[in-house]
Amino acid sequence: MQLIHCPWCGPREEVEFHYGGQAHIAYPEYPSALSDESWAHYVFFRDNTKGEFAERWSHSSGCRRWFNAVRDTRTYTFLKTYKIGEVAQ
Amino acid sequence: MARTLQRSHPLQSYESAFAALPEGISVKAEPYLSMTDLRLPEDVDGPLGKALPREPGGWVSTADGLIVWLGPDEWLVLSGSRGPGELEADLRDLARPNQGSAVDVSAQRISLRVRGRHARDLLSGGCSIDLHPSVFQNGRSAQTTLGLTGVVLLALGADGDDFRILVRSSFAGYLAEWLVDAATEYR
Amino acid sequence: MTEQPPGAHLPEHADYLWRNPEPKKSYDVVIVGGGGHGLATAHYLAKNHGITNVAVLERGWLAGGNMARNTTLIRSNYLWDESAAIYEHALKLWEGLEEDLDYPILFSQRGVLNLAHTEQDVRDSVRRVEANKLNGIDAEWLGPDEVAKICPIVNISDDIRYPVQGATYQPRAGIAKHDWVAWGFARRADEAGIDLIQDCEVTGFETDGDSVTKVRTSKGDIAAGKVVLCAAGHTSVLLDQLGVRAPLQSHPLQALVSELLEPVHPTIVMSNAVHVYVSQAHKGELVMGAGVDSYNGYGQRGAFHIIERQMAAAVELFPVFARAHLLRSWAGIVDTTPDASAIVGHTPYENVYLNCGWGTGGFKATPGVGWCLADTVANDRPHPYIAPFSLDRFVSGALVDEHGAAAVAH
Amino acid sequence: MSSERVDGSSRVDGYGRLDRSRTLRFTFDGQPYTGHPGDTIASALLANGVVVLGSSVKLGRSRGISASWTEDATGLIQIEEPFPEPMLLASAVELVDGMVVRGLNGQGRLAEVPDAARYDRRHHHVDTLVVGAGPAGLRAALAAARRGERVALIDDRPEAGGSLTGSETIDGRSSRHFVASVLADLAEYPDVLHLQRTTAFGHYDDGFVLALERRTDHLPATEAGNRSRQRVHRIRAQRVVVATGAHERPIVFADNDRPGIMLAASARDFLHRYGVLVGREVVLFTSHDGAYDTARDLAAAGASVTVVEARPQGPALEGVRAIPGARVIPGARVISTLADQEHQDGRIGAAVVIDAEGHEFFVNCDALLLSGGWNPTAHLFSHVRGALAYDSQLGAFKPAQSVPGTEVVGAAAGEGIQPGLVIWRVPGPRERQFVDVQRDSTVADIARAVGAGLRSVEHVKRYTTIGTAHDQGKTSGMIAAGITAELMNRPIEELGTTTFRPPYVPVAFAALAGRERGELFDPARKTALHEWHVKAGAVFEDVGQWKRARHYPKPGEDMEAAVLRECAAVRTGVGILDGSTLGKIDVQGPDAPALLDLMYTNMMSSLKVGSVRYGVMCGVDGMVIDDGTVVRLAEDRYMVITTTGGAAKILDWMEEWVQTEWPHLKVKLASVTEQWAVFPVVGPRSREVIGEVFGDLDVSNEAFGFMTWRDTELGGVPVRLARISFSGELAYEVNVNAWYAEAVWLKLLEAGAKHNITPYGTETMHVLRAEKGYPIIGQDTDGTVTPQDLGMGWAVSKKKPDFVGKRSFARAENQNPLRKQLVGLLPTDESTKLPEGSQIVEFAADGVLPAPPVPMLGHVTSSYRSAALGRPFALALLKGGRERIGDVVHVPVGEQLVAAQITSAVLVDPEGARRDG
Ligand SMILES: Cc1cc2nc3c(=O)[nH]c(=O)nc-3n(C[C@H](O)[C@H](O)[C@H](O)COP(=O)(O)OP(=O)(O)OC[C@H]3O[C@@H](n4cnc5c(N)ncnc54)[C@H](O)[C@@H]3O)c2cc1C
Ligand SMILES: NC(=O)c1ccc[n+]([C@@H]2O[C@H](COP(=O)([O-])OP(=O)(O)OC[C@H]3O[C@@H](n4cnc5c(N)ncnc54)[C@H](O)[C@@H]3O)[C@@H](O)[C@H]2O)c1
Ligand SMILES: Cc1cc2nc3c(=O)[nH]c(=O)nc-3n(C[C@H](O)[C@H](O)[C@H](O)COP(=O)(O)O)c2cc1C
Ligand SMILES: [Zn+2]
Repeated sequence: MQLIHCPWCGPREEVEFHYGGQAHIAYPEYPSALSDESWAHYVFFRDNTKGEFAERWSHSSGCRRWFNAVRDTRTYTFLKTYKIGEVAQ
Repeated sequence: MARTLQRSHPLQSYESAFAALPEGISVKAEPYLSMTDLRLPEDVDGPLGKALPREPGGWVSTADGLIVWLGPDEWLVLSGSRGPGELEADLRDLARPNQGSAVDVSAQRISLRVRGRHARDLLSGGCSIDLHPSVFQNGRSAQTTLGLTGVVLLALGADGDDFRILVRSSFAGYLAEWLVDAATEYR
Repeated sequence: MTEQPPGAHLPEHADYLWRNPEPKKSYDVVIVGGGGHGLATAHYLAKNHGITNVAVLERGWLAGGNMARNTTLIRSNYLWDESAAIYEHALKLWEGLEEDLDYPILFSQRGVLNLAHTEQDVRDSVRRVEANKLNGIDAEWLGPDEVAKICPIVNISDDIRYPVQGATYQPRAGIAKHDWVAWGFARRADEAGIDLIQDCEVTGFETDGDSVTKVRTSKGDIAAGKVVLCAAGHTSVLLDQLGVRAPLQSHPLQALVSELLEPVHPTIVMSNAVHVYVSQAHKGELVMGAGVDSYNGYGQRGAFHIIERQMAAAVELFPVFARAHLLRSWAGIVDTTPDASAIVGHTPYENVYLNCGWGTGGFKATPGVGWCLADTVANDRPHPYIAPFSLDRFVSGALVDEHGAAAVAH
Repeated sequence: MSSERVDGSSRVDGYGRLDRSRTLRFTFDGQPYTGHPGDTIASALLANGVVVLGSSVKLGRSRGISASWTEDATGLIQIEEPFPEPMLLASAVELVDGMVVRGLNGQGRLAEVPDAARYDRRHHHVDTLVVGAGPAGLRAALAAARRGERVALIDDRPEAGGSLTGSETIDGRSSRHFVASVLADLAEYPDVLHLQRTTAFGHYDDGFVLALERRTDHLPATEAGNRSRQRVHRIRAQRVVVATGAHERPIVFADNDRPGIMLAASARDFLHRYGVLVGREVVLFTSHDGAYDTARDLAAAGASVTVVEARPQGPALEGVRAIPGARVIPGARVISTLADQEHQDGRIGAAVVIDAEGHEFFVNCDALLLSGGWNPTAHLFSHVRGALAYDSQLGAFKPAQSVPGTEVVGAAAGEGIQPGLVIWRVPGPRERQFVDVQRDSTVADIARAVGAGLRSVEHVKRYTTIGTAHDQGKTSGMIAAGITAELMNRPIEELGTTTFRPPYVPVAFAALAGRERGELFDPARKTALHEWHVKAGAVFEDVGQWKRARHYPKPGEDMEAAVLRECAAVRTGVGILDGSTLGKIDVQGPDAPALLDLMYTNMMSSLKVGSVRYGVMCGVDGMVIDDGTVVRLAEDRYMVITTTGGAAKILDWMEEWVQTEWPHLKVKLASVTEQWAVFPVVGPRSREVIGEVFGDLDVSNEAFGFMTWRDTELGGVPVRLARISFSGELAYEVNVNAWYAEAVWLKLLEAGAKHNITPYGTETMHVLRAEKGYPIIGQDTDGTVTPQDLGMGWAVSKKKPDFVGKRSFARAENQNPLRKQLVGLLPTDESTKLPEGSQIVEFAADGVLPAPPVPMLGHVTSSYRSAALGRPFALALLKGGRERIGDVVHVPVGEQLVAAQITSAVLVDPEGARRDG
């Protein structure tokens, strides 16, 4: 039951948000140039960090903006949320 | 072109249920409003840019309606006087050169007015944001959930007893049902 | 004094379960993770292959992970041949497990109903039932009236939001007493001379080329001929240390129980669309669960709105539950995969075996996967039932996708 | 204070806060009793001399009331009237007139009739939430209010004051005055919410506390009105003050489970709150000074009190010696109990005491009160991962660190609890020493667990079931840990405790469900024409959250007949469908073509303004996730149509790419699903209907070709028409602002009347599209199907360098010739309708299904009777299907094997001759 800080709307209940998994995974520039294995890693493999984890969220029931967050997966505490394109300090 | 077609409202059949609500709660379906979803880059300026509420969660009134902040580059523009197509066309002319967009969404949502001394209580039964008048006062808005549906909620007045709710038309029946049911408490 | 309620008299526990040995310097096989899967693997290594120089290393208390937390549903009515084969193998083992372990596990084959609420649910259900039958698995499609015959408290009326259109039924499905299952396996493994070592966290590995030589633990280094990873939700943490990637995401999965009630619920009911599943355990408590919390988490706890929604579903489907009480809620950490099927078998390290990704549904597989994994380790080739569940499938694309067409995965 | 026993009961005059002028009637186990407003069932039963309530779950031993509030482990009852509710605590249920109550033997019983009570929720936002209105909580709340904060103060008992009974003094005044004056002060602050009968049952992250308010059960039926029975308060607080007090701890000895054995402070509570003297001859067994108040007060109320004090000496001993009517036996212990001879129901008759010299003797008693110390009630602190540490002075675990946003005060923090001698149990026969009295778990059970090799309290809990009952070990948890540590010879701080988990007290399922029941369980989405469909007698189908008209049966028609009629009407005349649920997304901006080229497998940038194109979308894994038409409205504007079920998902999916992956693309998306009502007018006569309604428009094939669209107007309202066909027939899709949905629909029906225009539902739509081999995503696909599998290789661009999913098509598995492909199936008997979902196997020449496992070739995804074909047909996903056209396979249906021939998926009008009319 986290209170998640949307970078625009401010703190809102977790139920207003949609989880988007690991952040900062770029779509490969030339997918066709990738081996089957590298492609599979892009499609299916994500880090599963125990600890601080950069991930994407969308304020789906609010402003509909995607943003990034750093959250501790042990405690679920949000350490930071930041807009797409920004970097977590 | 004179309009000869009749409009029909998704909550037509709720008129009597709304009328029979207990004292302290009033719910009214508001008349048809033209609405356009306006997108402009965050940094856009110019006359339109200046008229837009910039702060997240705000709305302002305009000569013929109001403008609600929906996102950092998104607004809902409501007009009581311009027709849906006209409003979209006007705004699209402004948006296009700025690489923005304007989409007629007049029938996408309907507007309800919820008022009365129990109004805030009633809404806090299904809305998780802080509706206290010190926080959510005239000029504030929020896109959030009410019961199990998404809404755009506008605070009117200073006393925390006057709200406008914009809800997707297909969910309007659910929301009406939800409000009427919530009001049972005050009967 | 009054007559005692049904379920009040459960069998007694054994007076002896296991030793608490200090780890030896070296073992032929080191199993990381003392949950159901690790313990079952140990048992079958000893029983089927005579391999007993084995240690099971458990970071906390034995079977205190998902094994202690799961809602104990056992069934084999999965859609795809690959899944049906391993789960049915497991179910057959369950049917003889009490004898094999010489320990009461309260395996009760009371049947499972998977409710269908929409036309698409019905199609998917029939598809699964027909596939089950062709795979030799007991399965039936039942209409709403037949559902009510088996479980009279299900609301089959038309005036609910998502009326019950029917259900699949697997009569041989059931529940078992999770802790006792673990203890039964542990006791047998201990009896065979296998060392069960608790409070012993594996913190890293020593490698030599493409084999692991030692595991590093909170109780010192332990040399290992072969290493079997059975760490469920924590598998990624271990794989990270080996530099191996697997497509796993660990999520909280919650469950809850009511107080003890007189028998009201004779079977197991699962509903995908109205999202809840329920059985009544032997003592009389209703045991319930739903889906995972959305985000990754290692916290063994989840958010309450998930439980509220599940309670709404429960009361909708079982109106008599209105005044049952939520007594306790808790969560486990389940490791999910992109195709909702497990990952079992070899790793890039020649002597490291992987068993993970069982997500929300691996309890029922416990004896089956233990059996096949022991066979795989002993013979160093994938047992045919686990071969389809290799890590490679994510590269080749030969997924075993149990998402779309199958029921909730518990 | 002098006091008289009220005749025939244990009620004493001059005590309690009951309205004794009024009498309430109730029955317990069939016997009529009376009580007063303010009573709990426990106090009323005790007042009537009812001591035995039920029996224990495993051993069938008698059970009574062991505490005056929710820490009671044994006083379980079943309410039968006013409405059946299982397993409540007699101590925590307020008495109302007419109640029917019975005792329990360990299991509750659910009602057989539906619960008509209402339950609801409220959200609150406060600066400070104080849980517990004892002295600590009252002070905290008042301080916060005075700072000008928004405050909530909640407490689970009917009255504020917590452990204060009124007989003690605070700041020189009677504590009752103190409570009243704080409450009066608080009432002056508009932003203070004060709720009694409200239990905080769970504490979650970021200051989120859930609390259950019991609102009506204590009221006579006439006063409850329309108030919800129970309410879940969801409180977000900047700061949570846990002021929940402490639970008294018993001491374990043989036969410590008898009715009449009770926590000491509870006996005091029964006296001061309810005027009930729990015994005339009372033994109090304690090891700390804190329990002496009980001795003093009970003696003053007329009981004879024997204090069995475990400590051999201490300064307070003199104090207790001075209590008139009390005697003290220092350095002594209760080692077991004897049953009362007269009642023969297992209740206490005597305590067996061993004194400092080792002499054993009986002390007759009708109540044995225990106090081994106090355990801070730290549940709400633990819920948010607050660590507890063992305090050897208290013999209890208490909050050990600070958790941001949470403060623990008062007895919950261990404050004000007087230290004493910590004893968990006295020596004696372990199998008769109960630790969890509700679960019948004894010291012997713990010993067996330890002997079996268990070394963790968690294992001991699961082996013995201690702490898993209704009370969740509120009083037994600590002694279980203490005794386990003793038996293992390990320090208790190393062993720790088991985990506290929500809820703090049991909460009814219905309370958590709140108003999300029946119609409000999940929103039903309705189109603008919903009321019309209802009036037309439509049978509805749930598609996602939408209610869609499935068919419109005429009197006497079943679905099959209705659908055959509707299908025939469309293929021979004209039909009309409400297709408004289709997802619609407005895509605008100079990069709109570029975005759609990336999202769709086929090329959308080359689509001409004025035209429409069918498209398929895949996930990155190359599997089809949605399909639909794309309308090019302008160079920089498209309308994307998605499936009904896919609408929200696809908008999110596209937004995700735009916002996170390609933010440089100048393109904006907006949902217009409800903006547009959509009515396909379909069939050979559709041109005439459309031509008549939209007289200004040239609807000829030359002027208005297939897969193009035109803007027009009707009655002053703009209307967009598109030549799109999902049936293979000549068809016009009418799109209009949903305000005018009904008006336009009625115009179309009016104009169509002479052609017998037939409204048709989703079922007919499905048949018509299946006859043409058009798949429904989600029905004919299941997340494992590629466009190529569907025979839509033509919709996969070879020219585009990339689009989402493209790379996955090159994976090994996608080249597998045995991938399942969409084909048609015609049952060779021309009469069997294959059930959807049926599996397909190889043709068995002998007509007998081989023994399992039987290899499966695929399954039937769609199956209908066709009016056009005059026979049933099906679509199927079949291994290597397209190579096998012409083969005959078998489909097991019930006990039969039905032969079916594999055909192309397109069965009606394969040349496409009909679409232009
Ligand atoms: C709430 C819930 C309900 C469920 N319901 C069902 C159901 O109804 N039916 C069903 O079939 N399945 C169900 N499951 C899933 C099932 O519980 C799991 O799939 C299964 O238990 C996983 O295997 P396991 O028993 O070996 O895992 P676990 O019991 O989790 O064992 C893994 C062990 O590894 C240990 N470990 C981790 N890291 C290390 C390390 N570094 N060193 C040493 N030890 C380590 C852990 O402490 C743990 O004890 C449910 C799960 C949950 C959480
Ligand atoms: N003599 C002793 O050894 C001893 C022992 C314990 C306490 N005390 C004294 O008793 C007083 C305790 O005062 P206090 O204010 O800390 O506690 P308290 O026991 O007076 O008040 C706590 C209140 O919180 C309520 N409560 C508990 N859990 C709740 C929940 N989850 N939701 C809602 N309400 C809940 C309780 O029912 C009670 O009304 C102090 O004066 C202390 O010195 C003395
Ligand atoms: C099938 C099953 C039945 C359970 N029944 C009870 C029960 O009757 N009472 C109880 O307090 N806990 C019950 N539990 C929950 C455990 O007490 C405990 O919460 C769970 O094992 C997780 O451990 P944790 O809460 O210590 O993290 C049950 C758990 C399972 C898996
Ligand atoms: Zn936002």
